[in-house]
Amino acid sequence: MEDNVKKIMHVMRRAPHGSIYTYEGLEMILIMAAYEQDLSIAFIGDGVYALKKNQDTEGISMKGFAKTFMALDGYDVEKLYVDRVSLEERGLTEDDLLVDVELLDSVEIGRRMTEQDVVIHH
Amino acid sequence: MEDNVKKIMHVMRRAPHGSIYTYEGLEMILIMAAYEQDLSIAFIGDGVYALKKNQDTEGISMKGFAKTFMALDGYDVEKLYVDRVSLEERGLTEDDLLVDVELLDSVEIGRRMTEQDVVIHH
Amino acid sequence: MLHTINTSPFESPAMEECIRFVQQGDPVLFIENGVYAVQNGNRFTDAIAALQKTSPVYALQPDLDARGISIVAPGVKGIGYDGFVDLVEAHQVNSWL
Amino acid sequence: MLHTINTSPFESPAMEECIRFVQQGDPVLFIENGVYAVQNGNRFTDAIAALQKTSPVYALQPDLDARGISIVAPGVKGIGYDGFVDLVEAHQVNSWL
Amino acid sequence: MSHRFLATILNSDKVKIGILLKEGPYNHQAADTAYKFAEAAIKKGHTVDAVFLYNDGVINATNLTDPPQDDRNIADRWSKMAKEHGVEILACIAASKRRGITDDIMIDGGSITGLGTLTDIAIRNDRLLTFGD
Amino acid sequence: MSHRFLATILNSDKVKIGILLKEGPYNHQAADTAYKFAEAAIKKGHTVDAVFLYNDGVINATNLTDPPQDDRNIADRWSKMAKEHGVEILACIAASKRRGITDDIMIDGGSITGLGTLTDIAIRNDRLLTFGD
Repeated sequence: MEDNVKKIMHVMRRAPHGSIYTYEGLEMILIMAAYEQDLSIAFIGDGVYALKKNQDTEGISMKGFAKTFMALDGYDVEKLYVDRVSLEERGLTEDDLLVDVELLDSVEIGRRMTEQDVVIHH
Repeated sequence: MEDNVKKIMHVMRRAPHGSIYTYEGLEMILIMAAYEQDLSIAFIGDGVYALKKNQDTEGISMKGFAKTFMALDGYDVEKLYVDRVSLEERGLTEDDLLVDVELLDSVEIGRRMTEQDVVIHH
Repeated sequence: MLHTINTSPFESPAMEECIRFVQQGDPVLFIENGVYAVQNGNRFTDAIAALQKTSPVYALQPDLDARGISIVAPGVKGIGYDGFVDLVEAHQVNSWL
Repeated sequence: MLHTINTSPFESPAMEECIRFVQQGDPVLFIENGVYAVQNGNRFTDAIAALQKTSPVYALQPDLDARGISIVAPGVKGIGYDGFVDLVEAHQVNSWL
Repeated sequence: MSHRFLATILNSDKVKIGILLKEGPYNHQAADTAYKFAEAAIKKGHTVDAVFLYNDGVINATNLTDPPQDDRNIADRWSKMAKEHGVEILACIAASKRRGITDDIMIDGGSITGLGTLTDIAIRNDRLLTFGD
Repeated sequence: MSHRFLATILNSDKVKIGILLKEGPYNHQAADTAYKFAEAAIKKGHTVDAVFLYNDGVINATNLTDPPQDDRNIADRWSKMAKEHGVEILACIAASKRRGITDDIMIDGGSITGLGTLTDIAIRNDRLLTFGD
């Protein structure tokens, strides 16, 4: 019985750096990862920009955090879903992304959303 | 010489109640009105909703402020411009608005914007 | 799963995105500035009609009242905070901030 | 008059609205998340080209760098904070928040 | 176990709810909607276990706000809800440090804690609702 | 008058700038962009007269923030700019009351004032720039 294992999906919906939501969302995910829940992350809309390669935040004097997404694997957070439409609409492909993700159609992401106990948008 | 009279335009761009920007914008306008500057207010995008008739905020336990727009006249703030496209796109007409406004095309509002010394979006 | 939308469809893509992901039968509740989506006769009226073919659509009545929206798109049901609670009792929640 | 846009065109109508009101010859500067508008090859590339027929278009280079945008739409000029200051020296400012 | 069984009988249709609040008071309606929802849930006999404040939401927890007399007092409302209904009002420590929320200015009934607590809240409740912008 | 004439000769292409900042620190980039802009303007010899904090912008003025060591300290930056370059850092009193910003927790070099001061800033400067979300 996995009584205390909950399915928790984090949904990244905002572009990085313009606001803190993605970064503080990532901080939340890193803590939750220690609790051995069934975590997943979906990147939808401008949320896909969080995974863009070659982000260099030095000029805006902010800490970059794109590389932290690469460390998620080490925390056993391996379910990263990217919404295909959001990516294409932004003129990006999987090659533009820092990490390996599952590129999924909205129907499939929607199906996985419905299975969750908790969904948190950032 | 009107050395110290500046043309200041306030631009209302957000729907009321979901955030405080319109309300605090209005507070700013009321103070500025006392300084005898050349003030105007443009309502663009969701900003036009601020002027909608029959707003009753009792159920959300917030102070309503729609009627304060009706008082602007008494502060000699008489230049209220509403963007025609924004109003029509929202299925509204002048009859839906609390106060008398000038319904203008974007080109004309743009022209008046360009004449300003200061433009503040709320 | 209950989906809530709290931003104006004129100012945010949240409604559009939510509609792409919502599963058949899942209820959708508009709150805060989200209720502008269901004001009858604006350019989202067709989208709301299409959504209702597969999902029941609700709007928070106190938020409608606060914004002076008296006529909602056909089929949309106004509910109070207690109705919101009933939906949450029946469903997990997905808030499209 | 210098117009600045600081929100992503995918998430906000600010750019679309600004373009409707901007007067011929007035410069437009994209900053913060606004710079996503000028990433080459996305669905706003045509709109940026059309805008440039009447207005010079700039993007804040540090914001482009921060977001990993290396190729901007043709004709868009990347500038630093000092270039931003120069534009402000030359123009009144209209920030489309 | 028997307590749980009893609770099941008496509250068969009741749920335990956690709330995640991501925006500060007054600036966005989120704090108002979260409060009105929590109030209605409690009135219907559901349990509101905790309100976890994150992002700018931590600003709900300062006792220094002083809104106009004729306006609602958001901080006081949370404080009262904590005391009268046992709702935990919890501000994330990392988010609080960024916004200048400290123990010294914490509302009665509120406290500062870590994100681990939010995880516990997500695990132990039937629902986790998010309010924000 | 002669002083003004001299200033005109020496700074013929220089402008006096007021800044209106409408969002809090860290949560939105506005506070960063405003700062970087002000820094660049000062370096070029322009005058940054004042930064007026409005809406959630007033949260820039609390001295209680404690960001991570490896991150920028937004409150300190404003404080230093006030002291080193005479930039007035002003928080609107009505907006401050709603967010719990008081004289007791005000950063060095910052102060609380009314919207009339913003009007003065708009009148006495060549430019008023707004940063927000």
